[in-house]
Amino acid sequence: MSQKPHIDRESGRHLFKQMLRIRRFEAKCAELYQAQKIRGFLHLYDGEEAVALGVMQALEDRDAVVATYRDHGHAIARGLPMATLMAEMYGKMEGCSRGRGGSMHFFDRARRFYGGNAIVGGGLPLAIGIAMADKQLRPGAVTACFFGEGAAGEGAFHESINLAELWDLPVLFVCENNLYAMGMPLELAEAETNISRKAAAYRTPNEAVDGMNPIAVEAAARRAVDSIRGGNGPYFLECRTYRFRAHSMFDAQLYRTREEIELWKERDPLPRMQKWLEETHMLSPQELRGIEADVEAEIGKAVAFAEQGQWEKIEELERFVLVDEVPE
Amino acid sequence: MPSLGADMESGRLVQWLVKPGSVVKKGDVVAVVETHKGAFEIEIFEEGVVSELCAKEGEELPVGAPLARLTRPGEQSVPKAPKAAPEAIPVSVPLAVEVGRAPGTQAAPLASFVQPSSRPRASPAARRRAGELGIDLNTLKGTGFDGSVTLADVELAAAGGAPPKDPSSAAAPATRRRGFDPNEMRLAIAAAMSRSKREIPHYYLASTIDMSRPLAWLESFNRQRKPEERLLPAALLLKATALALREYPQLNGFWEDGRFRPADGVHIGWAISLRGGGLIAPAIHEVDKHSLQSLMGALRDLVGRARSGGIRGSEMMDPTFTVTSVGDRGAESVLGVIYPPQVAIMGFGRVIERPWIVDGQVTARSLIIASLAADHRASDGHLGGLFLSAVDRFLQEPEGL
Amino acid sequence: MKELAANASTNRMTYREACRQAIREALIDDPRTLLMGEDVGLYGGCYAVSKGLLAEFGPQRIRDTPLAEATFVGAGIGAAMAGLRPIVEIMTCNFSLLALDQIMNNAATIPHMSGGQFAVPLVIRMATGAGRQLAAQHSHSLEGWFAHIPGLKVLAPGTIEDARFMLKAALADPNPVIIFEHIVLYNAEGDLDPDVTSVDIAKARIRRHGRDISILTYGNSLPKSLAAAEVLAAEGIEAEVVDLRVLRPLDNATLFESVARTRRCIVVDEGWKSGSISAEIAARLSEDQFFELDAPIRRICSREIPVPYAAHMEEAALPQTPQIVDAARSLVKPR
Amino acid sequence: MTEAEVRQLVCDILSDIAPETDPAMLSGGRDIREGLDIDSMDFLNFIIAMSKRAGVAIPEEDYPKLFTIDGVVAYLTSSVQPQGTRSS
Repeated sequence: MSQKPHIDRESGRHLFKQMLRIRRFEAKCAELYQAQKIRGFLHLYDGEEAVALGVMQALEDRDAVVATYRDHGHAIARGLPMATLMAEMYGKMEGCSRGRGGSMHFFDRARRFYGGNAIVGGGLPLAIGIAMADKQLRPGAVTACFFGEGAAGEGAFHESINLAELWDLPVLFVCENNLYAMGMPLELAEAETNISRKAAAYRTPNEAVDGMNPIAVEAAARRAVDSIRGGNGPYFLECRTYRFRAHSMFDAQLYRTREEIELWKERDPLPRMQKWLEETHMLSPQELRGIEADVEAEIGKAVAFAEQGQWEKIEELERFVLVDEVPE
Repeated sequence: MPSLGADMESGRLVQWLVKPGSVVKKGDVVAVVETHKGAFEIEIFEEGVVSELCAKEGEELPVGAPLARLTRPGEQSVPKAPKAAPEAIPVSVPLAVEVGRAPGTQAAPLASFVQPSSRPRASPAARRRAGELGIDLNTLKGTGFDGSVTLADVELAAAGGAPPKDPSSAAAPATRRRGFDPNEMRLAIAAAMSRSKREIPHYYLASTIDMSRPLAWLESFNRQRKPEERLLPAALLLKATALALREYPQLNGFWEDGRFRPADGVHIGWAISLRGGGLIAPAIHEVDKHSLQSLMGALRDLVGRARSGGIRGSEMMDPTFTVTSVGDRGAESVLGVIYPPQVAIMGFGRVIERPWIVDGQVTARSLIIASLAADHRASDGHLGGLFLSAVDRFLQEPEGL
Repeated sequence: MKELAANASTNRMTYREACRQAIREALIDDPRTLLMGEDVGLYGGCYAVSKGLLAEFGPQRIRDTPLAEATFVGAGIGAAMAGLRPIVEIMTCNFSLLALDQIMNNAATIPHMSGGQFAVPLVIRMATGAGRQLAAQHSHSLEGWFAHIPGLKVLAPGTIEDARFMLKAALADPNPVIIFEHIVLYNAEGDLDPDVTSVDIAKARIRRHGRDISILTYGNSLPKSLAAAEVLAAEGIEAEVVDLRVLRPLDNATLFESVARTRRCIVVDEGWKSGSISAEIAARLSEDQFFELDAPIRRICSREIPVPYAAHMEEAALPQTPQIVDAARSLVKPR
Repeated sequence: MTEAEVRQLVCDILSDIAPETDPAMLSGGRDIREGLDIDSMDFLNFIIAMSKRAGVAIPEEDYPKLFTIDGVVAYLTSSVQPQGTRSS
């Protein structure tokens, strides 16, 4: 169990840069939301970046991803271009869902990204089906299914883990346990607050991991994926994490204290990673500035791309309600 | 007792079509009143429940005398209302179509949600077809669902074969008369025309209009069409007059209280002479807005109803101008007498064939003499002349009518 | 080895057998197809539609699921998105409510919301309707509810032929298709035209021609309407019976053409009247065909009650032939 | 259509158009427009009804042939015969 991943200069800086991309991208989203460029619900991932990133590190192109409505981090870590994500939030045709989904519904067929799903627990059954298909059509492929701890209250959570285990399906269940289902604290919602134990009840291999540490998450995810690819059926990974920002943009956070947030911020993966890289001389101040400049430039381009994007014609409103063929 | 004309002083209630407890809506026909001009259906302009019938059938009453009392929606019924009223309210039975329906004909049970309606009950298909043909649904007896007029009823009527709504059917007492009493009418015409000649300083103008072009157009128009779609010259004359009136609104209106009041629409009274003597001039509404074909339909309908006595009181009250046309067997010209309080009347003579000079050549042409009699208090001869020219101008472009 | 020869020689079969043959054919034709649902395997299907298929196709193709409608329907959706062509059976449509979230929020939504990147070529079969004394929780007709949802196609086979061939067309369709099989029809028996090997899932069908009134119906109300037409014919009223077949998208053209011709119409629908497919049809007719109508549109629907158990009560709750006859009479020959 | 049927039809239609009159009293050669005081509008209604009920097309130029009942009889018995009645 102690297969500590080897972090070299390159992979360390890669992890840091990816988390920074997510963090800075979302800071921009918050700004653009207040400037009314982005509308609808906007759920930010600040604090949880290590989860998406660590899991995606363990996945391959052939694998599938089912995300939640807090899907910016999943999409960026999965490699969806920032520009198409920003365009999506602008509601532009160049967006990754043609401007039809917005922040909560990023889709990308090419990257097997099966959508941000805005029904809590709604993505788990989909993951079961994708894994069924993969088992027959793409042996070895894994479906990573993200959901929050709030999903544990839904019947679909239990039904899905049971079915995956029952049918030996290649599903990686990733529970992003950030302690609050919107404003509902875990201990007020669940009689058993140890989520991974629920998976154990279905005999599914499971593990709880520090979701504030990308290296730990990646290590756990690799163990999980190896197990799944080894034909051992599903795997349940509980990542204990915390979101620093409110649930969505319009949330007064009455349900938790500032002190609690500050306490968790001490475990913020970004400064910790940066500090560690600097201390181990894997990141010079100049390199840091370079990374930051790269990220800012990428975000700038994404915003410009979104600004220049086209609005879908209203005549297209009914297009794809029914489709003419199954896309290949 | 409503006033149906300036010259009406009293009327005799012939028949009640409602009874205490009847629910009535604006536009419902509630009674038949006989006047010196004949029998008229009396419409109601309020809604509510009839609480008391003040007049008895056969009673003669002065204009203004109450015929019935009405309780408005939400009001308490007056104490005199018969006790049986509540269960007598036939919510599912529209008052307007009760006429002509056999007693005991029951509304089908499915119809229980149908609200009373002032309109004749007719299916949408029938309504559309009747509109196209210019047939008044009031004149038809429905054979369809819940006594409604169906498409087949309309088409049968258009073919001339429909039994019109029969006033002497079992539902209506035999005493009810729908025709015009020639003696009464003579008196009415005498009163109105005397008043006209006494009060109105008429001036008269006449122009001869070359009808060759409009008639040729009419012939080719009619050639491609079935009889029921064909036009008569009257439709052209009427429409041209209406369009000219739009240009000269000073002739379209009323002289009242010492001043001219323009009308708010071009509602032309069309003079219809009745067999056995007499004349009525009920209104065709918004003539300027009709197409020629719908105007033709309206004309046919109006003449048909004038023959059968189905003219509504309001139609007699509405004209804002009158046209009299002698038709194809009349005199060469006619100079009308204005129907007060209107301020003008247009007269068209018979179409005559006469030598006429066109481009310096004498040729045979079809001519019509158009005349205008107008109230000199409201307008002057110059304007009248311009109006006649306008009528001519519109007639020369029949395709634009 | 797996051939349709077993029953191909005889053209007479029950609706149930037709459904089974349709599934067999699909499983033989396409290795991506599987049947999944509660008791479809060992038990042979609640209504015995899939009896014998487990033995023939094995547990990978005939999958018994736990009692977890949300998940096995959702799994069908995911599997369809990822390349399979699943047939999901929901035992009876009342259980479909447990899967409604998946059907509405995922199956019907994702193709459009993903900008056309993903399709959901899934078929969901469910048993529907009343008439077997199954009481209030097993006697629903929820076709109208599903027909409300953009992104779905909703089919209602009312004949042996449609039961036999609609599935093939549904599986060939790239969209999620729901097939409602009426429980009373499963035992209905009829002859298949040997020349017919497929049906469309786009058009309504005129099952009986007539000039006086159009009876628009589907499912188990179809035989009731045809019976009513027989009675009416004896009285000189020629009723046209139109089988809707496809409840979403509705085939306006066929319905409008029929009603514009007969000018009178009755909609017979086993669903409740309020907010039903019959309401939708009546509304469309009055919106678009108002001036063609020669009589008010009538609807014969189930009484607005939870369907009771006792036979006489259940019968009284459902549309029946005499009501259709009476309504037609009142519209065509009012006196 | 027999002559008697045509005469009956003409009388029926005229009775509808001019209810106050008795067309049966009219001699066959009399101009019905004068005899019954029929104006052009009434006459058109007469043509419409005649055309529909006898199922014949009556072009406008034929109107003068229909000014008398005898004329109508001659017109219809000749034109109806080859054309046949229109079934509804």
